[in-house]
Parts: sequence; structure tokens; C-alpha cells
Amino acid sequence: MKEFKITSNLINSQIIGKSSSIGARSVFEGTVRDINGGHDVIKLEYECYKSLAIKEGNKILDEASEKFGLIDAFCIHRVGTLEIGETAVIVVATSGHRDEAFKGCRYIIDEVKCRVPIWKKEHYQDGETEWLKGAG
Amino acid sequence: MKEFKITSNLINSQIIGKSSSIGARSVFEGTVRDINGGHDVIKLEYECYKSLAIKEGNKILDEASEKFGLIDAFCIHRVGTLEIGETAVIVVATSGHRDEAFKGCRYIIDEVKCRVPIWKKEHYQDGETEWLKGAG
Amino acid sequence: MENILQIQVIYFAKLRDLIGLDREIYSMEEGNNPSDVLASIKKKHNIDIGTNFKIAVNDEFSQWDIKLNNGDRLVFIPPVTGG
Amino acid sequence: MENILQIQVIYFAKLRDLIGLDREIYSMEEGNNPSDVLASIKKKHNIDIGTNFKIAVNDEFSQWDIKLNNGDRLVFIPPVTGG
Repeated sequence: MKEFKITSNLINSQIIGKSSSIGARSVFEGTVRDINGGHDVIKLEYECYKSLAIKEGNKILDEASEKFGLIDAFCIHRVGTLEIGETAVIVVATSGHRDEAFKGCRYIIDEVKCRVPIWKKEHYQDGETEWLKGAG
Repeated sequence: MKEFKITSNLINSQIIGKSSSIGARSVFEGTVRDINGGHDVIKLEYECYKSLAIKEGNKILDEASEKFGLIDAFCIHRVGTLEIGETAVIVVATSGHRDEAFKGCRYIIDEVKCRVPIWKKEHYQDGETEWLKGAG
Repeated sequence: MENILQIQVIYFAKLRDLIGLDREIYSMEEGNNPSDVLASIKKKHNIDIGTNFKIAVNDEFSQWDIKLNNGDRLVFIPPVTGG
Repeated sequence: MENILQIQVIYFAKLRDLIGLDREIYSMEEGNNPSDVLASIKKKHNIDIGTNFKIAVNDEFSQWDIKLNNGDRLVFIPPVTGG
């Protein structure tokens, strides 16, 4: 099963389903940090170009499933305003063996972070805000 | 925080704590598979040399924390009789950035599987049982 | 007389903040491409927003030199920062 | 007359199934090491259990040639298969 989802609701990392006969599951969770480059971050805003984000996200899940023989591949990305400590993104990759599960999970989060059209604005203690610069 | 635990109770992967200002969390979960090398596995028995397992497990968590700058490092390993689909081991590694979290989590599960004195006996459909051969 | 293309441009994130709008319609000449639209945006708003974008046309990644069609929805995608 | 060492040997997993016991006491001579105990086990039970073990003495990983002390708790650890 594969699913890429964009949500403005709280991500509860406990909702990720289970299935038997899997063997290995690798989960990655990215949460809002309170410090970034020396600034005190008080909250984050994520914005998304949704229709393209979902297409590109599903493409990444397909690629990961094929490359690493994943059984399940999920990714949920939060948008809207997030408080410190809240989950921004969660990835789940399952496979018969741990090497594939780890590599698949890593592939998905790496590709999501560089290909899926989502942008992050930091709000600082001093009232300033800043859209983060991407690597691209 | 670090903790290595051996338990004969069901591992609920939802119990793993959270803390704010972390950034990245990598979780690995190993579950009982119903097929191994062509045999139909109906259940597993894990046995543990507990006092040494806990010492060695904690040593691995210390090593991972130092090597990868982890903030939290947990590992819970189940012992006793496990049914198909149940969680045998769960590892959690948190860090400011995903590379360290993934590498720390992988280090812990790899080292646990080759150094911690726990052994697995498979029970097959046909009534046979077998202690698995380790790599060592 | 040449045909006129109505191109909808949608802005996200930093680009929307810079332009101050979330969408605009540009009237372009037949044969124009996303580069031409970017030039029109710079001229109209008199700001240099650079060229560090990917392009999406009708919600598909596209190229800078693709010929636009009437009614196309064009997005200039700044470097992404999700995750 | 030499001192006699009482060494407690604890068996786990495959080794316990092979020996059919979960622990035994061996009386060894002073200066004996885990290799000597393994030889005694093989002789007593008349089975070849190989040498593919790690050694733990009093719940610490140890060496094959360490001199044992009276009352030591010795474990031969088969290759582990946890996870």
C-alpha cells in the first residue's frame, strides 16, 4: 500500500497502520525545532502547491517501492501553522529486511525534501519572519 | 535519555516518548515474519541472557549517542513466545538532523543483532522447531 | 493579427510575498514561453525576482522554453524547503 | 594439594537443548580456563558442541584463556540471533 498525503491537521505518529508478515519497518519523523541557525523559532508556517505536491509525492513513493522492494510506503506532510515539537512530516517504509526498509525510508524523506513543492516560513522570537532558502 | 530494556510483554510501538526541540527521529521496528527460508513460521521464541544483554545493550546506546550525537536512544527487545506480526524489537534515535538520526538508529539495530545475547527459535507449521544459526 | 494567450500565473510562498498577490493573468503573444512571462512579471512589478525557479504548467513540471497555450496555469516554483 | 575451583556453567538456547540442562557445576583445577571447562563438558556429555562461542564470566564478556576463580559463573554464548 502506498499513500502520500498533505494535511492541515495534527499528525499523530501513532496512526500509522501495521500489517503482519512484514519483518522490518523504518519510520522517520521530522518535528519543528526551536532553534535554527541561531534564531529562536517560535512557530513555523508550511505552505504547499497541493496538486503538484501530491503528484510528485506519489511518484517518489513509487520510485522507492520499486528501488527497494517496499511493501508499504507512506508519507504525510503537514501544512499550516505548526508549534514547536509538532510533527511536520512522517515517512513509513516496510520491507522484509531492514536494509531495504531503512534505505527506502531515507530515499523518501530525502526526495520529498528536495522535490515536493512545500515551503517553510519561520517565525522568530523577535517578531521577524523568514521564508527559508532551499538548496536548489 | 537512553534506555535499553528487555520485556516479555507486548511491545506497543506507540509508547515511545516524544520530546520537543528534537528535529529528527528515526524509528526501526522488527516484527515476526511468517516465512523464513521457505518454512512457514507459526510463532517465535526469543530467549535472552538478561544481565549481559542489558549491559551490552546500554553500551551500544552509549556508543551510538557519542558517534552520532543522539539526543535520545531507546531500544526495547521482546522475549518469550511471539506470534506472527508482533513486534520483536523497536529502536528509536533522535537528533537535530535526519542524517544522524538514521545512522544512529541503524547502528543500534545492527549492533544489537550481532552483539546482544538473545536467541530465536522458530516454530514451523509442520511441528518442527529450530534455533536459528547466527552469523558469528 | 496574432492570437493573444491568457496565462494564469499563481504565486506561492516567498514569491507571493514579494509580488503581493497570489495570482495574476498575463496576456502573452502566441509562441511565448515561461521565460517570456517571467520577463513580463519583472517589467510589470519592477522587481528582480531572479530565475531560481522550476516551472509547472497545468500542475506538471515543465521547461522554460515550452510554448504556452491559451488558458495555461503557470507556476514558478522557488527552491522547496519542506520536511 | 591443589585448590579445587567450583565453576557454575549456565546454558542458554541451543546449548541448553543439546546438553539437556540449564546449569551445572564443574570442579576444575586452579589455573584452569574456559577452554578447560569446555573440554570437561564435551567429555562428560560425550558430545561435540564445537567452539563457536563467546565467553562470559560473571556477566562480563571474557577470553578463552582467562584464569578462572572459585565460584565463577561461566556462560558459553552461541552466535546471537536477536532482532
